[in-house]
This record gives sequence, structure tokens and C-alpha cells, in this order.
Amino acid sequence: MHPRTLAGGRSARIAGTAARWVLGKIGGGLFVLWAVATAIFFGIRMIPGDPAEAIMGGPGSQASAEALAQARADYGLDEPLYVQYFGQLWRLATGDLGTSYSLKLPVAEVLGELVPPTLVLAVLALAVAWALALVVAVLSTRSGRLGTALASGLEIVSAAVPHFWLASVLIMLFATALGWLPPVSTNSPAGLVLPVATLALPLAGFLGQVMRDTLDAAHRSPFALSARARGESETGVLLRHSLRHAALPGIALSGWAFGSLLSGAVVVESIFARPGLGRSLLSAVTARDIPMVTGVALLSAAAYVVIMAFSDLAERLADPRMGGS
Amino acid sequence: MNAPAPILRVENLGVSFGETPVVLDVSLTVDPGECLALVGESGSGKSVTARSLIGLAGPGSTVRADALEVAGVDARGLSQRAWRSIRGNKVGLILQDALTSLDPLRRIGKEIDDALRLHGSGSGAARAARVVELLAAVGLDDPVRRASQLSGELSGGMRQRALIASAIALDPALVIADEPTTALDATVAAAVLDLLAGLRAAGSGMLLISHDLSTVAKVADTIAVMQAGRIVETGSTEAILGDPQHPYTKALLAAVPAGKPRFARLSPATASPAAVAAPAPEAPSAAPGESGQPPALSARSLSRSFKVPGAADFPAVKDVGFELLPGRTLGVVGESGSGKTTTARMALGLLAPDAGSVHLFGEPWSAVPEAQRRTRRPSLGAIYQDPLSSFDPRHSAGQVLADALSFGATRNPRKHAGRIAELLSLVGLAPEVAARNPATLSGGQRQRLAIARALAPNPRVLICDEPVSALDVSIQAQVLDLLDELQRRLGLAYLFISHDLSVIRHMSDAVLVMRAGEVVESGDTESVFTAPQHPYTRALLAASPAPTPGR
Amino acid sequence: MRHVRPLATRLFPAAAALAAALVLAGCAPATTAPESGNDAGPPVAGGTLVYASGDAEPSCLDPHVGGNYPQALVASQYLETLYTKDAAGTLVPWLAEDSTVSADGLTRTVKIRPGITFTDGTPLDAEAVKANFEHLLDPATASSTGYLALGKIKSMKALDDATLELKLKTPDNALLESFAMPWVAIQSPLALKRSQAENCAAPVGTGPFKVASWKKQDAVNLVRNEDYVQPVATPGHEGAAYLDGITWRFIPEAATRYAALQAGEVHVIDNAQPDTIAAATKLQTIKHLDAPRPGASNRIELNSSKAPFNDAAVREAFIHAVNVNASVDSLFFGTAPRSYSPLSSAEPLAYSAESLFAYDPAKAGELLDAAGWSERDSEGYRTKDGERLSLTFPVSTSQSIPAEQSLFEQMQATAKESGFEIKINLLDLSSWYGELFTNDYNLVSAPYTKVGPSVLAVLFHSDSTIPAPSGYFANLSQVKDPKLDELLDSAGSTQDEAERKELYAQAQKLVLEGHYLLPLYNQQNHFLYAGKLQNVGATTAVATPTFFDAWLAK
Amino acid sequence: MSIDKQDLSPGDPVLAPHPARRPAPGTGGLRALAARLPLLLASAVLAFFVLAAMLPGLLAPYDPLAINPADAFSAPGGGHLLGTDESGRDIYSRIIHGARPSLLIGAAATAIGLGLALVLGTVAGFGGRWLDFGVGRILEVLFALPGLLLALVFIALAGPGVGTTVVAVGLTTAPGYARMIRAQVIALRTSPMVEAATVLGRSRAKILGIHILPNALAPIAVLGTLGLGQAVVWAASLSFLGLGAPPPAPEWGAMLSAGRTYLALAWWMTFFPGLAIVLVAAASTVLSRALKAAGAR
Repeated sequence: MHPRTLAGGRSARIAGTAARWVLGKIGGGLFVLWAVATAIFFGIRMIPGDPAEAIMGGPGSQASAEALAQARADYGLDEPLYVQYFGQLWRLATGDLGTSYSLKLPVAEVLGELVPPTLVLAVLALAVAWALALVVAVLSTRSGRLGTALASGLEIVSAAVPHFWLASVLIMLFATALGWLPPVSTNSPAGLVLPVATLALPLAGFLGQVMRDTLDAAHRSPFALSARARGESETGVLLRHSLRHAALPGIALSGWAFGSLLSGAVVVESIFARPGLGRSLLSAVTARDIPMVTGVALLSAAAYVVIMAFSDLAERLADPRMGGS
Repeated sequence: MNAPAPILRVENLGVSFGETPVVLDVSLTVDPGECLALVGESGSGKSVTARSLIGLAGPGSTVRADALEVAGVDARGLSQRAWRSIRGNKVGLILQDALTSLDPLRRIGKEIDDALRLHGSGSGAARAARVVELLAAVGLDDPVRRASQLSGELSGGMRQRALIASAIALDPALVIADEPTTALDATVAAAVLDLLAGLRAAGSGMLLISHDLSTVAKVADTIAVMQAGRIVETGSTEAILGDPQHPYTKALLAAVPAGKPRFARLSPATASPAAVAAPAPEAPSAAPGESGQPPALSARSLSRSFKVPGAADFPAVKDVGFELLPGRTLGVVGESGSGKTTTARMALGLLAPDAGSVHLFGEPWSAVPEAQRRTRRPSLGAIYQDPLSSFDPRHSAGQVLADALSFGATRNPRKHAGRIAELLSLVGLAPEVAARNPATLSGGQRQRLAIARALAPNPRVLICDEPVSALDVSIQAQVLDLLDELQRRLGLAYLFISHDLSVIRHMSDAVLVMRAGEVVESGDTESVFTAPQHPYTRALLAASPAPTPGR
Repeated sequence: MRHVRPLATRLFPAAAALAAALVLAGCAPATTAPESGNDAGPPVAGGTLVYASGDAEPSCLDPHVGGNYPQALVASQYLETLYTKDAAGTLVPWLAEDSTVSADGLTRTVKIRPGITFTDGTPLDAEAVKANFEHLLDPATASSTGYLALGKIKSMKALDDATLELKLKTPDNALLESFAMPWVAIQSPLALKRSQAENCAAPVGTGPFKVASWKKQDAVNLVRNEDYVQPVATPGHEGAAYLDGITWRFIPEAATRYAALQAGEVHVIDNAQPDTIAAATKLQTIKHLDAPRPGASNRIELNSSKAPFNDAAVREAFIHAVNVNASVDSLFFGTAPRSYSPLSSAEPLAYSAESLFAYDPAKAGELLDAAGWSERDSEGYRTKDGERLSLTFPVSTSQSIPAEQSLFEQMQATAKESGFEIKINLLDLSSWYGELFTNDYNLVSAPYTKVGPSVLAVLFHSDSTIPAPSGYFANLSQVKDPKLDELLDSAGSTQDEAERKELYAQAQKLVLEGHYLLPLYNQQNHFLYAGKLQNVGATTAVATPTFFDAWLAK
Repeated sequence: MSIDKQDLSPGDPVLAPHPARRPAPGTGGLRALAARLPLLLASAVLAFFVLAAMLPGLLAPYDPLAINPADAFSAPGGGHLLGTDESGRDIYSRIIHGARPSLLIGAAATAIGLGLALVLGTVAGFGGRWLDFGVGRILEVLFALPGLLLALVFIALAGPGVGTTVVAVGLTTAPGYARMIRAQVIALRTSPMVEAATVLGRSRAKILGIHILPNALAPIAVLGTLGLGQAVVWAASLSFLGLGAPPPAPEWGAMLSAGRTYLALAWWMTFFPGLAIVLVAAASTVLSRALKAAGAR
């Protein structure tokens, strides 16, 4: 990190980099989507089990030969693979995600219904995790060695807790034993508490570890020293200097975190009986519902791409050194 | 000292971290308008002393003093709140390397404004105006824009000025400057020192902390020399520089290369066994021009530029040429960004020139593929500013040397025990060092080890890139002496790169003065230094600390 | 109270005793509904019942399509059937008025009850029923259960509005029982004309409730059918249902489901786990409804088509090697009485042979020694010419409740003592079927729900070893016994009730003594519900609860 | 390209740039101990479970498979330290015996993940721009797919079982490692160390072999220990979804998923296996952080 050459066409350069940045993101994103679509297309087809059966309600069905043939025709499964593949790509390109085998509904429509609840869950979890991580980090920097040890212990343990276990324990505690909160998740605030907590706690652990390290580093850094020498109070150092530095890795992690939240949603949504992407993903894979799986995969991939772009952007905004805006 | 009450009075200050004392019985006084310089080498405890004076000795520290008066306040057992009202207000602290001392995420203006805001001076608008005023005062052009920039966007000098601005925002009675110029190029450093001198002239007292006697010479009224946590000698600048009493002070002064002729010892003679081990130094091989033999290393009109994202390529080196004769030293001097290192890397064949060529002993060097260079590399060695990072962290000193000796065939020290011992003694390291990991060695020892490694393949040319810049004066002296002896003994040719004129002058037969990628002046050392042609050379010379008086 | 009550029954205390008696007589669903609200005062209308199902959410609410139990559960609220069963387990007409069959048994005439309309206003008539049957038999509908039930119909004709004539390929004395199954329930012909997607989303029937909306993965919302007319008057009440509606949710996690019931989030949960039932019965606030499903009992089939179970002696040895009773007692907390019959105790014609299924390792040992499995290998398993006595047991995680999986694990342990190795593979449904279709199993447990003993033909007739195009076949023990086939054929076609009973008894005796299966217990079908919910207990012919009479106490 | 002289006083505690600087061993007995306590605890936990994995018989009082219906669902304490499960099997003994499969799964999965990552990372870091670009894209895609989806599809492909779980978890964790290793390799490739080696006339191959790979591997020890814990959790999650080790193997995840249906009746069936997982994961995190601190002198 050595001095940037002084301004002078700097703004122009930024405009240039910005444009390149945007283009890069879009290009990369498209590539990822294509790759995911392709991977899923071939991956799923290698899974034992005739798609036509999936359409006819699973292998348990005593669907007649003609019924199966009918289904194959309807879903174009009788065409050669490459035709199906390019057809698939074309349809995806034109925004057509196809029709779910098991639900017999347009995948886009189904996803449309499932995205909001999962989004609510993920966003809240992320927010709560951030809040927790920050609070703990800040408190620990204020308290002495013991506090720090306690905080880091807390973080490490919560980061290690498996979602499904945490969920069970929380239900056991707050729903069954104490009866404070509903065990089933509705969109009512009360119903959201447990699922959000389940997702947020482990995440908070991860974020916290990283943030606290950087927070400490910032706190001991020369610029903190000169701030103190300027008469800045510890709180001042925290608010005006350290926190911002601590936020950077947090932001960088948030992109990744969002992805992991999706995986977490699979478990949480089925335990708390919450409609959402995660749950449908599980059922879709077990039902060999190729269009659904593809849809969910593409959606989450797209989400990932977008989130990544945003967290990158956020990072640039929070860290002027990256010459963002 | 009774007339004006001293701004700072410390008696028997002691600071310790945990069980280990770092500062012992330090007593200081600074009067208004006086500048006291606290001089010492790494770990002498000078920085800690400085910080204890504003109650920031650091976590886990215990500070005690018989007296600690800051700006008329008895600072012993002050509450944090009380301390805060003093810091920045009555006392300003200036740290070294503003890149890390200013928050890289915040605008310069904000950083300065903090000082004002914290001590509640004036409205936002008023403060904004004051900030610009300050920036102008510390000599920054276009202060309005500067205020809105990040420290990362400023050059080292500007940054330092900005930092100073933030420290003097409320023109404090006492300014503590901790290595304020260390990270800066000579010319810039000079300017910054002038700025500080100006402050002092304006009446505020100053505590100037530095590792370098010659730097403080210009500004300081009084000098206190610190060693291992104690002040070993205090006195007026003239007295200390002219007639040092304490052996440590003497050694420090002796170590300063400024004004010491070529080959003159800088360190106590006992320091390097190489000298003892050395046979009668074979006279440096034939003087330039005298023989037909080709130069050891020669460069013809080298050019190299680098890509800058979203901008025109940045020309790091433009049309540079030189000839390094066997057994001689060619000094390359210039400030940061002058292209010294780029030139060195091209000479080392690590970087392909865009134009021009490098020849090694008359043979094409830069032009041939690496595969062909490889066989000839043993004749060309290199040492760097930061030796540690050039060692494999997993290897012990012995392994490093074994690897070098065996041309990479083995890293088993036992295979080359003999030669390793030789090399170590040659560079003045004890044989036990072989077993140690470079990370556990001192800065000087690391550089010696680096030299040993460079010598292992029996090179005839050594490229030294700022080999002593990171070392304390006394250590620097030893290493320079060592290089001298090795040259005389082994007839090595040095391409010696440094930003420090006095070091260059002491080490080189001929010099190359570089600026912004170009050679502005070159020639035989003495003539260049005594009769500089190019204005830039003159500026450099003017800026570099004067030869210390009294030898 | 001995008079017959059409449609299934709320059992009052006395009736509970009666029910017990009936169980012994082997002729009634053993519904042990608790005493219902003497204290709760007179029924009040209003309130929405929240039902939490542990089953996977159906992909289609029309039970014609595919046709599984979860569909039947929900469809029973808005669809009705031609026939149904009363408390005594007797088949009684419902949407149908009456039915006659020709002497040769090849022509069945069904009288449709007049004056009933679907919730979309379409009147119920012979044409409507015909349209339903055609819908079921149309391959495009992809019906499996209903399709099989009507498999013997050759042609049909509406003689007039009230009369439907069916020509059969072969005589089928199970047809009326089939008519009692929700998978053959009658829907509005108008509605059936819509696209399958539409009809799946909101089937239109004649039931006390109708489908208002379906939010995927969240809930099916049912509302009261204000114009509901009971085809046959019952002592319950007249007119529309008490409840404003039913919210049908899906909560796969057993623990969550029970927690939700405890928390009062939901009023009824199905697939109640044995331990929770045990816990609940201790509570005043939660009540229990046990409604074993008709058709086959839960049993383990022994694949007789391949070694080692192609040797009857080994099958017998296995049956004596496993200690089912001990495990059932500890794992099911007395909620699941042991069965010794291929048929559910809800089936009047069930035949039991307890003596055959004693836990007797010694006998198992002798049999195995005799059969040549006398060596033991290092791990203590029996071997024969170096071959280990090993059994693969694919288990479907979606069809076997945890307690059952534990039961299998315990069998695994006890069987080891006799030298059997059991390899249990827990599989999702698709993979599980995969193993069956490739005949890659020695043991398997698959439920089969059907009204009437004709299920025996489905499960044990050699025809059922011939896979459907999808690979599915129902005869998992792969019995191929001409004598058995003959028994089942004549049992299925005879007009004489007594003979039918006798023939089915012989058939059951034969499969039991052939050691083709190991009966475990009735198909468990437990419901837990909140105490404030009154008059629960009425069930259809397939033991799915109906909430026409139910009401929520304030 | 410019010479910058960082602080001339590396030993100065106040300027210490990293918090990693712990009190030197031995200074201030009690405080030092306090500082090391987490590490000690973590090592103890891991040691315990490793011992359990190697010699379960030594620690387990009961046969983990011996069923005893009469003794089912007995609460912790009494004859059974951590209670019994639905078949009357001793939970503590099952946890002890479960250590081997669980840890093996975790270790194997991590090994696969790291192995994959090492190849990808090295190729990307040392293989020049295009390879780097290619690998970078592959990683992007792997990241974009939710890990669980990857695992689910793979398991659906290969059928459930321990082997599959291992590979699935390996696959899902690989990209993360790969990214770190790549960064490591690149950092090394452009390090003065490598420059010095080049000046000494070492070939690219030698440099890769002698300097880059071994140094890139050092942090893998850190990643590995960290990964072990996470892999165990991952595997457990898969078992929870019914895609793990077949019964009656006392694998922790399987125990958990079996236990959760009896939550209302026997919380200990769920709680303790979960606790074992958490302990191992947390301990491995602590250990890896310690290793990292030690590594970054």
C-alpha cells in the first residue's frame, strides 16, 4: 500500500474503473449462471430415476406406459439430450424456468411465492448477526482480558453450533419448556424470533471473531494512538476509527454469509415449518423435480452474484482506499 | 532554569511492562521555546518515554515518576478525563510515518478537525476554516482539496505535514515529535524539520525524538542520549556533538558515515573478525580505464514503465546507463520513486527492460532467456533492505547457506558444515548462528547472514539495495565496514543503492544520481559531491545532514 | 345406541366399550376417542380449526391424481364418496342410494342419491359419477390408487340421471368397498373439465367444507360449505358444519408439530409419535384419537424370490430370531397393539395366527443348522459355504416413522444373536423404490391402505409380481403360489359373503404359514388434538378424520 | 517500488501492529496460564475425543450397540452418565464410539477438501494468468451454488452413505480453502524470498517445490484443524437430513437426528451428541487460531 500518485485525472480514472467494474460483474455473473445451469442440467440427469416418473408422482405411482410416454412428450424428455440442453438454455435465457414436475406449476411462480419468506429470514438473520457481533466485539474491547476471553469463547462456541441442533434446543427451551415463543414460524414477529436466532447466532460467532480481531488491531494502531494524543476518548476512538475498520472484513464476509444462510435455511425452514426456498430445495431434490432444483439453484446463484457485487460495492464505499463510488 | 516555568518537567520517570522495565529514572525539562532532542537506538525506550508523558504509555504498562509536570499541571494520577483535556490541547504528539498515524479511512480534514472539535473550539464552519488555515500553515498546496483527501492519496511529506497540522491545531505549549522525519526522503525531511523549527521559534517547547544524531543536530538546543531505558548523557547540542563524554555517545557519533572517507572504519575495530581473518587485501583490481577488461556490469539506455490501472503507463526508469568496474563500487542515490530499485531489478535480470540492455562481464544478460542466465547467476549476488523476508521462514541460517552453497541441491547443513562455518565467520557471525532461525536474529545479524548467502556462490558482483536503511546507526556502521572489508578482500564489485547521501559518499567510487527514473548526474564520487552540477544534486546535498562537527 | 349410524362415528363412553367389543369381533375401526365435552356445554358455531399434518404436502389436492393418504386426509373434508363405512365397519351407501349386481357379477348398477349439488352448483347425477370414473381411468390423470380400484370396469353407461350401469371385465365383490375410498371420491364434472393444474389447486366436491385457497408449503385454507346437506341424516347435527373453516398446515418435524399443539398454535396434529402420545395422554389439555387404517397391517415382507429367503426354513428361522414384542412395547408405549395378521384389525375379515410368531432363538438356531447355515464367522454371523447369512433391508425414511426405524434397529440387534446380519439402508422414497425395482432387498416394509380384504390380492397374487411400467409391483414378498392365486381369485369374485370370508381366511393362513411376512401392528394413524376441540372422532372408511360435527369450545 | 522504512522500533509494545502479540511464555505465571487456558482446554477436548476414536473400549462403559428395550429413555445420571436412547443404549458409550466415525468423516472430508483446494489453489496461483482465470471461474461457480445443494445433488447421485457424505462435504468445503491457498501461493510467488531464490539461480520448479509449496502448506495445518470441526458439523447436518451413516453406527449426526423426534421425551438424546459436535468444532477452532498465532511470528 504505497502512496497513490496524486490526483489529476483521478476522477476520470475512477469513472473508467467503475465502468470496467460493472461490466466485469455482469459478465462474471452471466458466466456463473450459465455454468450453474449446465452443471445442474447434467448433474441431475445422472441421478438414477426416470424424470417421467417424477412427473407422474414418483416411482410409487403405477402410471401406465402411455401415461409415462405422454409425460415425456409433454416435458420434451423424449428429445435427444443436446436438444433438451440448448432448449433449456434458450428458455432460461428468455426467462422461462419451466414447470415444476411435482407441483405442476410454473417454477417462476412457485419461486415468486417462496423467495419473500426466505429473504425475510436471511436478511433479519444477517442484521441480527451483525448487531450481535458488533455489540460483543465492542463490549469485549472495553472489558479486560477476562471479558475478551469470554467474548471470544462465546463467539467460537456459537460459531461451532450446528443449525439443526440449535433449533431443537431453542424449541425445547423457549417453546416447550417456557412457552414464550411459538415453535412454528409464521410471519408474525414472535414466530420469526426462533428461526432468526437459529440462523443468526452461529453467523454472529463467525463475524464476531473476525471483527474483534480487526477492532483490536485498529485500537492498537498508530492512528488510534495519535487520535488519543489528540484528546480523543476511548469511545471516540471506537466510533470514529476502530469500528469502521472492523466493519470492512464483516462486509466482505457478508456475501459469503448470505450464501451459507441459504444452506442454513434448508434446515431451519423444515424444522420451523416455514415456507421458503431452502425447504423446497430439499423436497425438490428428493422428488427429482429437475425444473425446481434448477430454478432454486439459479436463483441462489443469481442472489450470490448480486450479493457479492453489493458487498464489494459496500466495501468500496466503506473503504475509500479502494477508490470506490 | 527558573525564569519561565518549564513546560515539561519529569523526574525519575520509570515505565515497565509487566515485570520488564523499559524506562528507568529518566529526568527531563523543556522550557518554552526550547527544543530537547531525545536520541537513542531501537528499544532504548525513547518512544515509551514520550508516550508516558501524555499518559499513553500503552496497555499493561506501569508508570511512576517523582515529578511529572506537563504544561504546569501535575500529571501524576490524573484522571483519563483530565488527561484528555491536556492531550491535543496543551500537548501535541507527532508520530513517525503518517500513513499509519492518520486513519487511512478518514479525510485529512476530519482528522485535523477532531482535535479542534474535541476541545470545543468554534463552530463547524469556523473549524473548517481553521483546518484549511492549518494545512496552509504547514505548507500544503491547495489546502482545501487536501482537506478532502485521504492520507493514502498524499505523498509521505504531505502526510507528515498534515499530521503535524493535526498536532498543532490548538497550538499546544508542548509538541512531542517521535521520529517525525524518519520515513521521509532527505529533501522532504529537511523541509519538515524546518517546519518544526518554525513552531519552536513561535514559542512552543518541543521534545524531538530520533534515532539519528545528525538529524536532530539542526533543530535541538539540548540533546539527551538514551540507551537501554536510561539517559546516559545530556547536554547542549554543541557539547554533545563536539565533545561527547559517554562512550555510547562517542560510538554513535563515530558510526555516522557522513564525512568519513572511503574505507575509513565506522565501527569499533573489534567488531568484525573478517578484518582479522582477511589476508593482505589485494589491491582493488585495476583502476577504471586502465585495462581492456570489460566492466563487471554495464547497462545501456535502460527503460522500463509500469501499467497503472485506468491511467497512462508510469515510466519508472528512463534511458539509464552505467558501467560498474570489477572491484569497484557504483553508488546509486535518489529519493523514493526515483527508479533505483527498478534499475537494480533489471540489473539482476528479474525484470526485463522495455528498451536498452544489461551486460554482465561483457556478455548479454538482460537479453538472454532466464534458462541461460541461470548458469551465470552465481557470479551475481544481491542483498536487500529487509533480509528476513528474503529468507524462507522454514529454514534455519544453516539451511539457508547450505541451499545457497549446494546451488539448491540440498538444505542439509551437515553436508556443507565447513563452508558454512567459514562463511559465517567471514561475515562476523558465530558458528552457533547456523542452528538458529533468521527470525530470531537481530537486524544486523540478519543482514550479515544475507551477505553470507550472497557470497556463497563466490559472486564477483553484488547488488546492494538499501542494505542498511532499516538498521540503527551503529549496526549500519558495522555492516558498511563489513562490506568494505569483503570488497577489498574478495575484489567484489558493488552496485550500491541508497537514499542516504552520506552512506553513498562513504561507500562509492563513482555515483549515479537518479530522479524520477532518470540519471541527472553521474561521475566520480568526490567530484559529484564537491562540485555538483545538477541543481537537484545540490538540493540533495543541502538537505542531507551536515557532517557532524568534532572528529 | 345399537342403531347404525351412517358415516363414521363419534363414540360416546358407552360406545367406546362397544367399540372394544367390536374390535374383538374384529369388525370396526378401533377409534378410542375420549369423552367429548359433556362439560363443554352445547356446541357453538364458529372458529377456524388449525390442522397440522406431518405428511409431505400433496402436490395435488385432487385424490384422483396419484392417490396417497395425505391427499385422502385433506380431501375427506371437501369430497365425499359413493359409499362409506359406519361405526360397525359395515359398508353403507352415502352419495349412492343403493347398488345391485347381476347374477353373473359382471354388471353393477348404482343408484345415485338425488338432490345433492356440488359446491359449484352442478347437480350430482349418474353422468357426473361417470365423468369421475372416466377421469380416474384416463391415463392423463395419472391416477394410481383409484385407477387400480376401478381396474375391473370395462364400460359404463348412465341409464338415467339417477342410474349408472357398470360392465365389469371379471366379477369384483370389492367394488363397493373401493367406492368408499376418498381416492374414488366424487367431484364436480364441471370442475374436472378444467386443466389438471387448476383442479389440483381447488377440487370441487359435495363435502362440508370447500377449498378456498392453497398457499404452497404454507397452508390449504378450507371454508365451511354453507349449503351443505348431509346425504344421510346423522344424530350429530343438520346443516352446515360448526367450524368457519380449517387451516391445513404442513409441519414435517414431529417435535415441532407436537410443540405447536402444546403451544396452542394448532388444534389437531396427525402422525403423532408414540412417545408424544404417551406424554399427551398424561395431560388434560390434549386428547388422543387412534384410528388404525384399513387394508394391510404394517408388516415386514420376506423376499422369497432370492436367497436366503427362497428357503422357507430360513424365513421361519428369521421370524423366530427377532424379538418384536419387547421392542414394540418399549418403543410404542402401548399405542400399537401387536398384529399377527396380514390385514389391519380394522378389516372384519382379518385372520390372526399368533402362535406362528413367538420369539424363539433356539428354534431359529435349529432351523438354520438344519438349513445348512451352521458355520459362524469372526463377527458371529452364520455362514453357508463361505456365504454370510446377510439380509439387506432398505427402509424408506418417509414411510417408516422413527419408532419403526428404531424397531428395525432392535430387530437387527436381536437377529444378530441368531447369526443373521441385517443391513439397514435408510433411503429417500425414490432411492427406496429403486432398490425394490432392482429386487435388491431381502426384507422390506411397505404400508398399503385399501378398504376391504381384497388388498390381499394386491399384495400376494402372483399377478402383482409383474411390475407396472414405472417398475412398481405390490407383491413384495414375491409369493408365486397357484393355490393362493386361485383362492384370491375366487374370494374376489364370489357373491357369497360367508364363502368370501372363508376363502380370504384360508389365503391369509397360507401366507402366514408360508412365513412370507412378519406382521408388526396396524398401520398407525394417531391424532392428537386440543382439549377445547369437541366432537372429534368421526372418520371415513379409510380412517381419515372428518370435522363436520367438530366445534371449538371458547 | 518505493523504499518505505517501517517502524524502526519493532519491539515497541505500544506500536505493536498486531494483537497476536501474547505475553511471552512464563511471564507472570497466572496471567500466562489464563491466556493459555482456552488452548489447554481445547487440546484436552480434542485429545479426549481422539483417544475415544482410537480406543473407545477404554472410555466407554457399555457396548454402544447392545440394545435393552427395558432400559429405554432412562434419564442422565444413575447407571447411565448421559442417559439412554430409545433402544436403551448408553448414550455416553455411543458418543465415545461415535467419535471414530464422526472424526474420520470429518478428517477424510477435510483431507479431500484441502487436497482439491491445494491443487486448484496452486494451479491458480502459480500456473499463470489463464489457468488462474479458469480456476477462479470454477471457484466462483462452486461458491455460487449453496453448499447444501451441492451436497444434496451429489448424494442423490451417488446414493447415501459414509463415503458419499465424505466426498460431498469435501466438495462443499474445497472452494473456500482453494481461495485461501491461491492467495497464499500468489503472495509467496511475488515475495522477496522467491526473488532471492531466483537471483541464486533456482528454477521455477525448484522454487515451487522448495519454497512455495511447503510454505503454502503451513497455513493448511491451520485450515485443516479449523476445517475438521466444520466438516464434522457439515456431516452431521447431512445425517440430520437422513443422508448419513447407516444405523446402528453410533455416528453423532445420526444420533442427533434419531434423538430429535424424542425431544419432548428425552432431551438428552439430542443434547449430548450435539454437545460433542460443538465441543470438537469449537476446540478445533481454538487450536487453529493458536496455530495461526504461532505461525504469524
